[in-house]
Amino acid sequence: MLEAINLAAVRGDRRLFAGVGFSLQGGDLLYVQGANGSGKTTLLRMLCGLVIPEEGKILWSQEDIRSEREAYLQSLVYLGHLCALKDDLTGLENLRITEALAGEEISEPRAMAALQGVGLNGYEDLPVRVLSQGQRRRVALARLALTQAPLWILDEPFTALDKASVGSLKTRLEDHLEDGGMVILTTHQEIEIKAAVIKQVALAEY
Amino acid sequence: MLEAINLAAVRGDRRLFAGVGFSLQGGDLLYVQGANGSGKTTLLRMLCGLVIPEEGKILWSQEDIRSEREAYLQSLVYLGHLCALKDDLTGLENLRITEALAGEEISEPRAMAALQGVGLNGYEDLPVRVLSQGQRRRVALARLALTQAPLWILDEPFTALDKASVGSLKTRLEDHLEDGGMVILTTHQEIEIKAAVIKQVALAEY
Amino acid sequence: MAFAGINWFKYSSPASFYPVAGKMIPWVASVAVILAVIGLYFSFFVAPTDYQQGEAYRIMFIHVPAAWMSMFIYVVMAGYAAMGLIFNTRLSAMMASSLAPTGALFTFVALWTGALWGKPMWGAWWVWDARLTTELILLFLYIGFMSLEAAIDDPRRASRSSGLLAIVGVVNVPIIYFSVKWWNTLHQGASISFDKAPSMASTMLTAMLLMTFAFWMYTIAMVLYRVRCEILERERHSEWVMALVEERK
Amino acid sequence: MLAVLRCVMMRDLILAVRRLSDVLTTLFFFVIVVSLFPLGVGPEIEVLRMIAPGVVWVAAILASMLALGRLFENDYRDGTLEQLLLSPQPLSLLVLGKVMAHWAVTGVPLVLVAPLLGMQFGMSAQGIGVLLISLILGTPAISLIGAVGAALTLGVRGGGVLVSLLVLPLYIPVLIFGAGAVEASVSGLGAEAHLSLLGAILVLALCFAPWAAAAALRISLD
Amino acid sequence: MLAVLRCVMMRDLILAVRRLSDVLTTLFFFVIVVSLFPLGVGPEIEVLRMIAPGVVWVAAILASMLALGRLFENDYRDGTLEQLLLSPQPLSLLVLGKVMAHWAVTGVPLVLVAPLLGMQFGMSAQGIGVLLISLILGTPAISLIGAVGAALTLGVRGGGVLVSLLVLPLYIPVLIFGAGAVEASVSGLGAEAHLSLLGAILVLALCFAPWAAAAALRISLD
Ligand code: HEM
Ligand SMILES: Nc1ncnc2c1ncn2[C@@H]1O[C@H](COP(=O)(O)OP(=O)(O)OP(=O)(O)O)[C@@H](O)[C@H]1O
Ligand SMILES: Nc1ncnc2c1ncn2[C@@H]1O[C@H](COP(=O)(O)OP(=O)(O)OP(=O)(O)O)[C@@H](O)[C@H]1O
Ligand SMILES: [Mg+2]
Ligand SMILES: [Mg+2]
Repeated sequence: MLEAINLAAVRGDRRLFAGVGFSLQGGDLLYVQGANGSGKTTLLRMLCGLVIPEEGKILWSQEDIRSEREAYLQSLVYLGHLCALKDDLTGLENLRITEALAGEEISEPRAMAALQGVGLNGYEDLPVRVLSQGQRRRVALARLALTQAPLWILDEPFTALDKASVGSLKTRLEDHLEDGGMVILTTHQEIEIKAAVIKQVALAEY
Repeated sequence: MLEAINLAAVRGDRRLFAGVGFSLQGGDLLYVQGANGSGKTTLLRMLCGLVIPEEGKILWSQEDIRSEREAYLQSLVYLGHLCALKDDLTGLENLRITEALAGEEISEPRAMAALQGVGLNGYEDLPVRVLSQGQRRRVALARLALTQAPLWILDEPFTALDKASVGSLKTRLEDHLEDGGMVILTTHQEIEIKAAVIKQVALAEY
Repeated sequence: MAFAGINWFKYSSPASFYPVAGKMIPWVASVAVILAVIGLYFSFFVAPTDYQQGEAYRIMFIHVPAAWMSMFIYVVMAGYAAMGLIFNTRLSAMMASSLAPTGALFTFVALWTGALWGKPMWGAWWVWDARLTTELILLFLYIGFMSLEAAIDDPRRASRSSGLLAIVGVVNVPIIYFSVKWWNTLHQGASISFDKAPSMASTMLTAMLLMTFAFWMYTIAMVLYRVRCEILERERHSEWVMALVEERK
Repeated sequence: MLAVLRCVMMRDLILAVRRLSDVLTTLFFFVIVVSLFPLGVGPEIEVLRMIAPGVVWVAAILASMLALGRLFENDYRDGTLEQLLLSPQPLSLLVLGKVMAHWAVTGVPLVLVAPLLGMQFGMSAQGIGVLLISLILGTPAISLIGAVGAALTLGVRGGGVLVSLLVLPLYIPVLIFGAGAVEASVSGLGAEAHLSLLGAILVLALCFAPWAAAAALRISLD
Repeated sequence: MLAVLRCVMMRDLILAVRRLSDVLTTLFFFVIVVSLFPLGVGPEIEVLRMIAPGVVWVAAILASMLALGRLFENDYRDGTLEQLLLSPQPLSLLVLGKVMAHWAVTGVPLVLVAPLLGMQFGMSAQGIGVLLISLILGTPAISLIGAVGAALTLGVRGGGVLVSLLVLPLYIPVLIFGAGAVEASVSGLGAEAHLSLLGAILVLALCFAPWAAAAALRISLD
């Protein structure tokens, strides 16, 4: 489904990586590995179409993602280093608005259920500003329970989560993979996720 | 040296914890444990004197930290969830200014060496804005190589670090503990740090 | 609190203050009404007509006590705020925030009656005279205090921040009071002072003092009422409030 | 399609309400800048009437420009802009929604307050009417043009000055036709010509600005 | 002690230079607001001269108020303010350093530009001199008082308007004595009385404002 061919990235004067390629089918898990600053975030943002590759191209069902942008984005969820939450809105509002912008109108009870699914019962109506670091992350992660998109691109999703949440996120990822979804992941923690096919891309210090 | 007696914290309508107490001597490591939102960050900020306890008090060498504020702050380093870096300044400038404000003027070569110590050779003169998440964290952590303070209070210091950096931070903490320093730590990752005395404070869901 | 012996802070605990305040309100309120009735009678029927200003001067019996109260309440409020900041007592902060609306009301009344009075006396509703300006600033300080408190979600931070503002604003009060002395302005100088004999008729003085006491009692009654609401609001999760609610049901 | 436009608008409107300050600051500013003039000029109604259109228009442009910084900046910092770019909807539509919300919270209050200010300057009812129409046509154009500048300079050091430099020249035609329309109507000439030019600018801006701003955002987030 | 003061100032000055835009925006604003008046009023030098002190002073206060939002907000967001609070130096000293830097980048340019604007209004050399002195005494007081308001409203919903609400009343005396001094000198009365009052306000503010702002910061970060 997703195919990356000979990707290269340049930042400032530095060439971060080159010749990166892989292909991903339903049920596949891809680990992007590398030290800090090796370009993992850059690669993931490239796969989302946010960064334009210096070389190479990215195909989704055989089509270049830049020509079939809207269809591609429909099947994609990206969670980056930042939580992408509005401090002044409550968790509930944040979740519903994010989903609406991603093209899915979520009813309030469903959004509530998703927040409770990440263990935020009782915090749904607090402005995100007052939540703890891990709670903020969990609001962002609640999207994963609502989305229909097959391709999840997650940049260090386990950051700031406590053990219970790490466990439940892990299960969610495994369920998604079992259902034929795809996951692209970076993480510096050792967390073992079961999947039919596990692939790796290692970004070396260039 | 550091003694906390019967601390309690209230946020909004919620009582986060109560009756928290411990005492710490040179060489001791204290783990603060608890799920997301259980009040770890609040406790650490309280120990720094940023949050005023609802009940209880905190003593440093038998003196209340609020009456002996300046002496206490002199012997303290706190690193929080935020990196406390100015995006527009370079790593070098950030480090030198932070240290100067903490009361120590650092010469440029020393600061350089500290940055290189956390593996940022070649990135010293880039504005922090363009650094990767882990590199930013490392700029913040470079302080630990420069400070004389015996008490380190670290809120999830391992976040965003790659394995090599986690290892070297771990060694740094162990060295500090061996030299008679104190470390207070929260982390959701399983990282074993050797210390003469390891204490734990567990914050339960109240 | 489980301390043995005398507990000086007993009545600074909201739980014990709440019922005491409840018992006091009707008494204080009745005294306020009685004093106001007598005071108004003195002001409008007993006090002699002024030989310079005619009948218009009678507005003084509202204006001056209101102006006094506006300043006095501010100082008391700042005092409570300071106590709340220093001793971290919950009740002081609640007292400060209950005083603010009444203080603002009296400030407004002083400004309004002053303006009404200014038209016949100076020929203008308003001049940028030192006392008038500083009194206006006082009104803004009250409003700022209330808005700041309302804007902050966390009640602890709300009362601390607004308390600090109240303390900062206290510099304004002596300026209001002494402005007529320091600057040569349109506004009347002090007619009552402690070091020399009152310069006005004793019935006038009686009327003014009666009105002042009436305002005072009104303030106390209002503040007790408001502080009770405040206590319930802020302590709604505490056991004694829950017990109280159960009892009422 | 329209649902997503509504959603972006609602989002930004809710945020504006939560931070009412920003909205009021703009309005406050507009009113103060305009009100300073009668204070300064003194109460000669003839002079006031003469300068009114120019003053109101300049103040309106300044006030909108002040608010421009907030259009994308906050979303950029907290990562929500990135997510907006990943929405499967056309980005220019989303930008349009944001600009419309921005106009609703900065432009509309100006438009609503302008008649009062006009009266303060002794303008005739007709003059006020034309002022209103010119502002209704002109302020959205200002927001649209400003969006392009704001998007271009996102996260660039020294962004603010650059925006002003880029955007101010583009504002000049709006200012000329806007103030011109009112002046023409006050002095008895018809305002139609000016107003239709203003309308043309608005239509042009509506067609191109969201698209250009969207492209600029993509570049800024690369 | 002084080293740390210098350090905070240097830091904020470097940051201001890196984001020159913000500095220029304030100045730009001041100049535009002031310059609008002669355009509006027309070239009658008598009228201009009369309104000049008030106009310049109001514009200066508005411009400084605009810049207040940035005094602590950015440091608050990126966590550096927290670290500042953990410095073993007296916090009021650090606040003073920040305020001085803020004044250097917002107040000083206004002071430098003011004579030019004064000339534009046909003020006499003596009047301009007094204007300059009054601004030199007044603008730091404005920055100091503003710091307290900014610290109190840090991270509060609707912060912007609240700052104006809290701070404007306290600005009134500065405005009255500042504009008063220039007017007195222009009309031949001595400006000394006004200037010394302005000086007194500055001294008061210097003594109390850093301390109050420091206390407010501690509360806001609790
Ligand atoms: C809006 C306009 C006015 C304001 C804001 C105002 C404010 C005040 C204030 C704050 C006080 C109490 C100060 C003190 O205790 O010394 C006061 C007292 C007084 N005011 Fe006014 N005033 C205004 C107008 C007037 C006018 C027009 C008059 C009469 C000509 C007047 C006559 C007095 C008198 C006689 C006192 C009592 C002074 C004393 O006995 O100490 N006021 N006013
Ligand atoms: N203008 C620039 N000049 C030089 N290097 C730059 C510039 N902009 C970005 N970089 C470098 O590009 C890299 C970006 O890395 P990226 O954020 O993708 O890393 P990452 O693998 O996600 O790291 P982390 O594990 O820390 O999140 C960093 O090494 C950064 O220093
Ligand atoms: N105004 C408020 N009303 C209710 N709850 C609040 C309010 N402000 C903060 N809280 C709660 O206080 C807690 C603060 O927790 P804190 O940040 O100390 O957690 P933590 O243990 O550090 O969590 P994490 O592991 O996620 O970093 C959170 O649960 C937050 O939801
Ligand atoms: Mg990364
Ligand atoms: Mg935390």
